[in-house]
Amino acid sequence: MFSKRLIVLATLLTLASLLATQCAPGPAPAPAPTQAPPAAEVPATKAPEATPPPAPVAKRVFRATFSPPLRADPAVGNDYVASSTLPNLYDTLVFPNAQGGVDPWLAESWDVSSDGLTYTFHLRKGVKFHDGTELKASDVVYSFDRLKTIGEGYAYLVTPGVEGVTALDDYTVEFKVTQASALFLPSLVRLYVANEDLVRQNTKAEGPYGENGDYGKEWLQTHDAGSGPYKIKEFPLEQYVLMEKFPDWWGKFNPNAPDEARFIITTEAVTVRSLLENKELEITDQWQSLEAYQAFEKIPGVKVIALPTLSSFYYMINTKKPPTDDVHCRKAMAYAFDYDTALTLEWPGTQQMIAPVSAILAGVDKTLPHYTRDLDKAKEELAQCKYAAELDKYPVEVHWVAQVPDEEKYALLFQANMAEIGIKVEVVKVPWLSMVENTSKLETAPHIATIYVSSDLPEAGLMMRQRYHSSTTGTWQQNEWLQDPEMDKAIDDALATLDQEERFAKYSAIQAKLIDLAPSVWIYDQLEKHGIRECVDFPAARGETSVVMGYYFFLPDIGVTCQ
Amino acid sequence: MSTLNFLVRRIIYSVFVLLGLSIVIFVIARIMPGDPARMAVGARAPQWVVDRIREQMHLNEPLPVQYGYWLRDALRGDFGLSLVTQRPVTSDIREFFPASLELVLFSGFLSAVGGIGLGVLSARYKDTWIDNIVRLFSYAGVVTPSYIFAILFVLLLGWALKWFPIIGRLSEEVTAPPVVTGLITLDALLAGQFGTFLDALRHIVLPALSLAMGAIAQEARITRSSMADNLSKDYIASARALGIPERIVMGRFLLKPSLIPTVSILGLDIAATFSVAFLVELIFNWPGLARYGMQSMMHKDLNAISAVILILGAIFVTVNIVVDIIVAWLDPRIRLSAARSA
Amino acid sequence: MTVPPLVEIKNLHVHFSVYGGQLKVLDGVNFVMRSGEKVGLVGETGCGKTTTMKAILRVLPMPPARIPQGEIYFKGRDILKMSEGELAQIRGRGISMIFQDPTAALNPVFSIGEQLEAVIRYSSDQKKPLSPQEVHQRAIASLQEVALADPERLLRSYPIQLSGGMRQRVCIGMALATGPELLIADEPGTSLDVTIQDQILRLLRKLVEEKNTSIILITHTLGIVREMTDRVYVMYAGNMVEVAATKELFASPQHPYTRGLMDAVPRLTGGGVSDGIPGRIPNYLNPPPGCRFHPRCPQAIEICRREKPPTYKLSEAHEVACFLYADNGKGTQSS
Amino acid sequence: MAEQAAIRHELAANLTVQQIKQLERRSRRESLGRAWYKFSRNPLSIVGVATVALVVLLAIFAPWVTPYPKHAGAFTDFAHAKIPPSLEHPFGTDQIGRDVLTRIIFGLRSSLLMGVVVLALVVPPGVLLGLLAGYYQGTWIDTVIMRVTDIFLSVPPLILALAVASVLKPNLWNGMMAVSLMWWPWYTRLVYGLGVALRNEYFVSAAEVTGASTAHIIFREILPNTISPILTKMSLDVAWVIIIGSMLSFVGLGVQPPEPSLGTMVADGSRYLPDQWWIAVFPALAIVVVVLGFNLLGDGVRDMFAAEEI
Repeated sequence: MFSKRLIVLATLLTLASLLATQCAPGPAPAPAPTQAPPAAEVPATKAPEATPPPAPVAKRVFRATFSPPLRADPAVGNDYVASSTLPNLYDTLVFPNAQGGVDPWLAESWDVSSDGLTYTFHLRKGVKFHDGTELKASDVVYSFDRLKTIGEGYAYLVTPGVEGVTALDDYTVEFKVTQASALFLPSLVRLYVANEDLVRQNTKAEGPYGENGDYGKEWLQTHDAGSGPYKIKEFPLEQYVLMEKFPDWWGKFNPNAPDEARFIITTEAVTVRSLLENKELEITDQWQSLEAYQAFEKIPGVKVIALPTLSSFYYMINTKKPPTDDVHCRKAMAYAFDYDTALTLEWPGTQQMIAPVSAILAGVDKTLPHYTRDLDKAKEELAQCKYAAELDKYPVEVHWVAQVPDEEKYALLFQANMAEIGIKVEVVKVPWLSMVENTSKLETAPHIATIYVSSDLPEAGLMMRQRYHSSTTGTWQQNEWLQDPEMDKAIDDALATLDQEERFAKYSAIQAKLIDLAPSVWIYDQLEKHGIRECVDFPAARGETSVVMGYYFFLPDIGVTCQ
Repeated sequence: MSTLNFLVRRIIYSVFVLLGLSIVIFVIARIMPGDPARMAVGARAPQWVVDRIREQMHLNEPLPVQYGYWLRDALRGDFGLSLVTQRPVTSDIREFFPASLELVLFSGFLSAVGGIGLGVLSARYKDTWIDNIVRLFSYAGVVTPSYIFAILFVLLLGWALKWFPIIGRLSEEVTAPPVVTGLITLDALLAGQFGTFLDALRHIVLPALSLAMGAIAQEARITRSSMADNLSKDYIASARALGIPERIVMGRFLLKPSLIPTVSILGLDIAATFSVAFLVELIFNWPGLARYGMQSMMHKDLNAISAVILILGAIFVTVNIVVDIIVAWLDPRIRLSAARSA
Repeated sequence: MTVPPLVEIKNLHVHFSVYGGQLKVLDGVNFVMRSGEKVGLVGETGCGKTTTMKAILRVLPMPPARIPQGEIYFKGRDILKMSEGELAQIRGRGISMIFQDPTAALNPVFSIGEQLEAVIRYSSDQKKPLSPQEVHQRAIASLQEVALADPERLLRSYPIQLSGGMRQRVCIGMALATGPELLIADEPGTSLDVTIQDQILRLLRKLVEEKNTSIILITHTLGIVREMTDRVYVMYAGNMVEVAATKELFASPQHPYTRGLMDAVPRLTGGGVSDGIPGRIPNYLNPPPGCRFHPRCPQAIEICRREKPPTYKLSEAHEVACFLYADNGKGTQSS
Repeated sequence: MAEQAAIRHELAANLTVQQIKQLERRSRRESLGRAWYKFSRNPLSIVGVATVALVVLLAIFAPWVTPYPKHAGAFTDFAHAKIPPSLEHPFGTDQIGRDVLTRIIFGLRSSLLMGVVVLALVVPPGVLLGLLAGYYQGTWIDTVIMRVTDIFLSVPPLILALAVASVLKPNLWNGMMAVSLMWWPWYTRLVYGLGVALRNEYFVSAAEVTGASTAHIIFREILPNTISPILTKMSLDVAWVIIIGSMLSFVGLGVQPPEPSLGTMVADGSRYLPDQWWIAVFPALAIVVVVLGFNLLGDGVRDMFAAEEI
């Protein structure tokens, strides 16, 4: 009796949910913004392009998938999804342009002292935070202090070398740096200006930051305190962030700019594909398999775009561990690797690296020679390697990152290629955090770590420092353990040169030296692929957007004309 | 009175078990390499921040004292900051727990209804084709890991047939109901939004079913065999012999005693579901505690790991107590003998 | 037109399917009784008494049990061919049964009240259902009838809270609460100690006589049979081996098995280790051919090993299935 | 109690230890024979045995029975990647051109290894602790062992195993260690329960009275009588361990590539769903079949030791 009742109940529930399925609202968003009528009342509109619904003014929605987790605190987030979200929520002093430089933004103009050590920014007046209060110079100071104290996110890029930040008046802020650097100004694109009062109101007294308590960290995790073109409407952690247009933004919106943007935090292959097919997604993430993108291309109304990135795929060779401490062994590897086959495993249009850093960075000398597959030369180099006679005693360990399954293909290709010249390679799959841990100590650092590294700014010198300067040994950004004082000096010197031409010439010299040292096998410059609906106007696809990570998703410039 | 006594003793004992568990967790967390203070504030925080947090975490004291502080904080619901989300672990858990709870409760509901329903069906039509189909299904359910079901459902019911949504807890055009319990289905009902309730229900079906399949199969097997066992008991023959109609015999006098083992196992299954859920939550993008725990494990986020394990332990122990109570309620033998011995 | 007997069993076979094969537990049982009769059924434990009685009520667990052959008539209608609905008319109000072990016969997870009231509710006329109050009143009355004090409290109790004697009384009360025409009492009180058993039997006897209920009394205890019954069936290994009026049987038992039983008075304990009959009940998987008693029979002759003995009528009321009487009586071969 | 003690003494006086032992041994041998009979009567158990035997044989002889043994290791053949099932590749090839069938058969090795090693690590200490606690019931030994057991049992084993596996270096052996660390309490509890009951059996009392050593009583008297439930649990647990192992490798905490593991194959292959379905579907099926085999076997073992029903 008891069970029969339960069964009846269950049947009813099942029927109810099936009923709901039948009448589920289609992809066309319901006109009412909130408190949508019960799902059952909305007529089925599964194929809107066949029978366009008489929807009056459809809300423009832009939905994208991203890889988790999203940390939206401007002093915490620094990965791809955070970098894509934060510029939409917060304004910065300067804004990166498509030419690799920066444009005025919150700062309408700035003065640089003749020694290059003092920058004075003149702020735009009347900029409103999302709560309606005005953005002042003190907010810039507070945001900088906050970033520096918390030390996460882009702090490593923005705060080193800055001696002090002061608000001269409500609309003037002064930065003092310890050393002239070509990188200081562009790095300010990562200083997101937050509303001091609002953050203070939402700061918990208890926390590690002394009188600043938790510095508003908990609150900022799911709220924004910015003045940017979009503001957070809903943010259920680990699911999605829903942003809506901030109509009082001072800047200019594309007339078709989305009213709402939803960044969905998942990269599950079937989910992404099914969302795209159901027209519930405007653009996919960049982490799908090659096969998935091929499948996306076949969906009507969807195309795949491949965009340049500041990221390249490196085989970082440990120069302190036998047998790869011998430059000839390293060169042998660089000559033996089959770059052409490797490129066939990637999206068409992907290019081999022709320099030690990505070819799209400003200041890269594209005229220098680069390594190509040449087995004779490889064998020649190998013969000169002091371990040539006893290679079996020195198996080379290649560690690839478990979270990026495609890396396995290259690792296995590398293994096969090296076998051809007699180098024994062992392939090891390593979770990302173990990779970070292993590369932090010379004893645990593998012979080769296969890692994608992205430059923070489109400047060759910055990437050279990130990759080959002694200051980054012991981080995952450099498994080479180059530790070459001359190299360090050359890089520092180049970066301190404010004159562009002079600076680029110095880059070229460093580049040549690196090619000669062969501390890495330079595989390819990464393209990021996205499946995108054709009704989305994506300026990045036309090369009109800065390549700095995240700015492809700067929403005010994106146009959505989807039904 | 003495039933209460039994309950109190049971709870006190459980508290001791949890205390023991907390020691195990604390030891694991502290013997791991790495500086907990540095971990709490991130790799690039200035040294003065690290020193301050070290002071706050009492890391300069001897281990037993540290444990004392840690336990005190844990009891007050303070597990420190999460490495991954940079928020207090407690806030994270408050955020993710309801989603898991909703999923597990729903899956428990499906297991109970489905498992008992199929078990009764199978026992009622023992050795007919219905029975055989149910038994076949039970085997399939027991031997297939939940993540395989999840992938299967996503592909078949979500992607190919498009019957159910496969991502998240609500459709995007549906506004979440005001948070009361954190269980969206319940909140929607409380707010009187029936449409939202149905939408939330449609979202929870596939993940809950993936989780429940194993339990349904298990429950069906146990119900079937315990009904089959009891069917040959004298009290059933007696009830029949004294003229009680068949439907009453089956639905009442056979079912109740037969459900006792099912309920015990069901309770354990539900408690265990919290931990098995991580892959399913991953696949369905379900923002639950298990996925959070998994993520913190991948990032060696010890504060979060400790909290999640302790909470799962507490749930496990609590569910066990609840199961004991339900079984005692179903079975006067246990109730009465426990009362007598207490 | 003669009145049909109350119960008549013809050539009943019951088999149990087990892993090893078929247990041939009943092997052509014949039995007949008239309305108002008090019949005893004796035999060792495991000889098929309970199985026969359960078969009458169709409460054998099937499977593993099955009835390949045989007929059971209650007032002229074949029970084995009845629909569930017809059967429901018979059970309870027509025939009710007191099970051997009161502990096993009471559902452990329901209170006495829940069980007793269900019995009363469903054995009353379904067209005029009793109100819950009436059901409750009758339940109390049934308990009072079996001399149980404080019936209100008892109704709320669970079987585990009662003593063995109380459970037995509850079972009797329950079986009589339906007002049956025929009561089958399977070894009432066997599990209790002797004095309580005595009280129970007295009670049963009193109630049966008051209500003039027909009864089949299964028992080991020959003393009880002598006191309470008019006629006795003796059963061995799935066959009725002898039947006679009680007095006659006790005065002159004919079948060697019956004689053995008499020698083993006063009590036959389970397992059949008695002075009178060496050996045990045979294995039902492969029962001995011919007369199933022959391996233990002190007087077995050649034919006993080969053929199953028919029933020989010694007098009007005295029949015996044994080749020793092939010459004395007119054998009515049973199929 | 006093009554029991009296019976024990009486028994011990009437039967010599040798006689008791003989009786016991004979009954054990008889019950084994009957057990096998019962086991073999259920066709599903036979299917289970056959499956398990087949799987074990395939795993052992993997290098000889697989069509492309080279594909089990590091091997790439991008020209033949993602070929759908065909005569040449019955289960197709994966994203880097390796034969899926070959990798499944090799993947059985680590699954089985996991099952066997975990049980080998878990059963002896678990059983020993259970025996000790059961023998010394009521003493501090019992208290300590069983309280610790309860603590471990208060958390679902999977979550602790994951936690331990995640802080260790991810590989097959650490995965096995982690699972083992969490599994022994189940055996301790099982054996403890049996031991408490057996402690009062006549043959234990008999041995005690005749002055047998503690070790003798624990290992020669109590242990043999706990074997059947232990065996039953073991054969069902193999299936569980294999599932948990597949979950560990699904999230990258188990077997490391290029060595094939069924869980990893499902996890990696699911990225190619639904178009290259064979890469994930066949390994998933393999898991199901292996687990089913052990379950059927386990059920058979349980039936074998179960009391005869009539």
